[in-house]
Amino acid sequence: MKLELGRIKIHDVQFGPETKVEKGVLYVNKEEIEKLVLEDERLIGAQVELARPGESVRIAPVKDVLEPRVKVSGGGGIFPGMISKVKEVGSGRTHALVGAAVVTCGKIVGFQEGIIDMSGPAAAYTPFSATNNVCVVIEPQEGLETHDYEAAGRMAGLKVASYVGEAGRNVEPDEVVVYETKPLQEQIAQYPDLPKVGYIHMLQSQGLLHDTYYYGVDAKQFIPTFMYPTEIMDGAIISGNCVAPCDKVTTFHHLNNPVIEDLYKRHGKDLNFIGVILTNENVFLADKERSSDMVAKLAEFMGLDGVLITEEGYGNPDTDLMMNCKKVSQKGIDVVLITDEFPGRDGKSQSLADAVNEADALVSCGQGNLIIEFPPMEKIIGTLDYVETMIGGYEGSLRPDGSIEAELQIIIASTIANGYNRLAARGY
Amino acid sequence: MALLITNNDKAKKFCMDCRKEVEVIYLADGTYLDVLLRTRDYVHRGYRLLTHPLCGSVKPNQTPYRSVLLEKQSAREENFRSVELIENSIDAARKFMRNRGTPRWNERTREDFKTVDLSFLTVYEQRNYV
Amino acid sequence: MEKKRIVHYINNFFAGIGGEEKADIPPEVREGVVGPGLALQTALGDEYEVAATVICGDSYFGEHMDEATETLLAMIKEYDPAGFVAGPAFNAGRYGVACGSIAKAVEQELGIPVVTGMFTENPGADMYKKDVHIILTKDSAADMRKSMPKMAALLKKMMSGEEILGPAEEGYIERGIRVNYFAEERGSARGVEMLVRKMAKEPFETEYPMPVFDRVAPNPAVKDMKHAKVAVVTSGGIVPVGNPDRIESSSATKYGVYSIEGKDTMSPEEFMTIHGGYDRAFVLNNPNLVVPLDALRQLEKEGEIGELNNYFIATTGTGTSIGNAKGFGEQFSKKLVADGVDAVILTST
Amino acid sequence: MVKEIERAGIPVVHVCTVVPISLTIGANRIVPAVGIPYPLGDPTLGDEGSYKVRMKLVKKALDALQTEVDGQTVFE
Repeated sequence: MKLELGRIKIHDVQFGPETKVEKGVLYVNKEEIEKLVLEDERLIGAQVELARPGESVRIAPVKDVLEPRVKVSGGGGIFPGMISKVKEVGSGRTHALVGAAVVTCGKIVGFQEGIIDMSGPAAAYTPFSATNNVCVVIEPQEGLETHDYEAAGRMAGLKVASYVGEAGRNVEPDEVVVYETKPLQEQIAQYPDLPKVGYIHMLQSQGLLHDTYYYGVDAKQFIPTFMYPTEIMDGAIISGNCVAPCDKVTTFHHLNNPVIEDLYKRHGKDLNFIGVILTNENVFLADKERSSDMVAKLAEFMGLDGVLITEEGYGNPDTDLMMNCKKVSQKGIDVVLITDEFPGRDGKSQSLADAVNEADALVSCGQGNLIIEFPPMEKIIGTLDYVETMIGGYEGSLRPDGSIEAELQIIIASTIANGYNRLAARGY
Repeated sequence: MALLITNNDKAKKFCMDCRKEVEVIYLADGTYLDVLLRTRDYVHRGYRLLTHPLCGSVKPNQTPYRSVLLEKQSAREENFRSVELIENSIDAARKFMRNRGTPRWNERTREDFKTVDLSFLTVYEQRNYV
Repeated sequence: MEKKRIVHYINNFFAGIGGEEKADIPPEVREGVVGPGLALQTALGDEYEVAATVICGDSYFGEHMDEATETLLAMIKEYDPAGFVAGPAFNAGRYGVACGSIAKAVEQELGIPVVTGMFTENPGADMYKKDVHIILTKDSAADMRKSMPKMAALLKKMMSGEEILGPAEEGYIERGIRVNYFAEERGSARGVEMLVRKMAKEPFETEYPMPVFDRVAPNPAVKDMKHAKVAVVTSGGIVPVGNPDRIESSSATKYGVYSIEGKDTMSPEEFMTIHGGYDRAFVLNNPNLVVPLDALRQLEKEGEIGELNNYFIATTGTGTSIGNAKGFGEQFSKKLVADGVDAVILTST
Repeated sequence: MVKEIERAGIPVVHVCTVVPISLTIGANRIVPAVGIPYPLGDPTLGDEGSYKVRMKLVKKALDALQTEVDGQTVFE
């Protein structure tokens, strides 16, 4: 499977009468976006605002972040099973508006989501302080059931990202990157002397506000499966998870999975990237047992020499992470884990909720319990009403002047556990 | 037979109406930690965990609600893993509580927390757990 | 400019008072430097003054921890110091524990920077590394010349409010505190690099070492049971009727010590169970089911065991945290040792 | 508790109903008890029968204390 990803670099975003890309500037038609969102009768309010890197802007509470992309050729459409019809993606050509993002925000439930600051000390922790953001603030019908509201919010983000992505269809990209993974035997034959490497991608799938979808299927309903790495770049995986801001894998992060990108960078040089094993993070221990058995079986079947494993979340998923690590190691396969840490306020407690001896190679994406302070911002997109009830916030977090003191957890994707950021933790 | 330990009335109702037979211990005034501690009592009595005690990404000092499903087994059967999991979970929960206690939530938010907690259990009806 | 005052803690041995025979001397204070204090003064330089040295015998400190700490704190406070140094203790176990304990107390009570030094295998290192900075030393006093300047340098940095860097840079024993930093490369790139190394059998370093499970090696077997003193400890919640110590039925925060002197059996009129975790009817009827006094007394009479300890120790295991259980164990084990107990039967339900 | 007793230098045998728990908490000499709700004895066998069971377990515990072990050992 071969995908040409055309990267159209965006360095500014502006409102305009027509949604289009011109000389690296993304123009969006505010009214069209708002109309698009309000097609869903579960939502009664939609307001579009823009946020650019360096501005004194705070966005809260954030539900999801997406990169606008469009499928130019090769079959299927972006976000298959959600926006486009279910059809295999990952081949042909896709255009991405790199440097732009769609951010959905507004109240979903009273206790989650997080913050993006476009400037100041907190901006350094989130990748979305560096993107030109089209923010969609949504408002639900009174009394809308929680499941329905989550779904409406999720769909709004996907629709707007697809709509904005269309603007890149006929634009000549600044660069085209080609990614290719062949069917198993051919792929092994291509670099017979290099170690065969796979990526075990654990998807959050515990329940409401903790779900992820693969071609439209709730990840808790599938059993572990094989995926070509390029499928994810066309939106085969989307996020329905909006709890725990710091290590939330947004849809943006699925489209731009850093492990897949970095494995491709060394593909054919010091390793042979065979493909992705998708698995889930379940609540029932028997489901964990079954899924980790199947992960190890697939890894063995694919003849892998080494794997990277990433998780999403803390606590329950740590158990899946450790079970996957143990069982894959027992097949004689080398394992490296990537995760973030929660060692408590003083940094002295155990960082993970589970541990196995086989987990001897672990990359840290930083610890989320660190307290940070962020100054007031001139403009708020969304509302600060929920700061104190977000994960990482607490009573007294929001001060009268609009400044905030909270745990790092409150910032979107600050300790994201797939290695997207440079943040790490070490022992002192 | 499965045993549900919960302080969430929605989870209690789900298990009482469930097609499978579930015994319910409902701690009406219990905290998240109370549910974990009661769970540990039962694990020490030879029960085995069916669900992970820390499920959900809402941290133990955020949500007031917790539900854990267990199953009775003979005392000699291997429940090492359950012992380890519940101990680690209690340690982790206490770590977060030490940071900061659970906020006093309004009614609407408490309802949302209950709905999320319940959503972790609903697959129980659709699958076989042996 | 007035010099910044430092107080230094050393034991009887380093004070030149004497060895093991002087390990029981109570706390005392002397003006200025004593013994290794000279090396400390030299390393600190002219802007600092080792104003006083406090001294205590290692055994005395171990046996009167609270009292000794209080006395020493009062002595130290007199000098209104800007910083405090204990040791270094190298591989001396009791000295290491004393250094860690007093340094922790000084930091907590006086709120001033403290530094101590130890060999990594000193038991004091594990006990106090999370609380205070412990400079890593070699296992003998021959390392004094090298370790004292490191201790002085770290203390000076702390006093001037400079950022304290990692263990490798500063020379202290890793404290197990997780601190954030921005790495050169993103996590996924570091992960791929780590995997490539691991597969090639090249050295790599994990960024988060897994916790080590605490295990204690078994003690040698009892050689002569016929002359051994045997004690019973139980987590089964057996207490005198009425539960005089109010031990909790689960998640216990305390334990009780109860006499069985002159008794041949655990009578249900005298003892009961408060255990929260099991059906109590059988045990309420016959507490010997948890504390097997009747059988042990019989074996004592037959001479199978030398002596049955005249009390048993009880708490409830159900829901009791590992931390609490560890705390109890440490306390009552001291008592058991002091009372000459040779072997313990621990019963749990 | 068992580790702290051992650490204090006193050999200790853990008579317990749930062996995995004993293994988890780090006991070195482990004797499985009869079971919850009656660890040492079996009241269903009457007073005398129960006492015999208890005596047997206590003797097994004493034997365990007199046996050298080099790691966690369950005396079945």
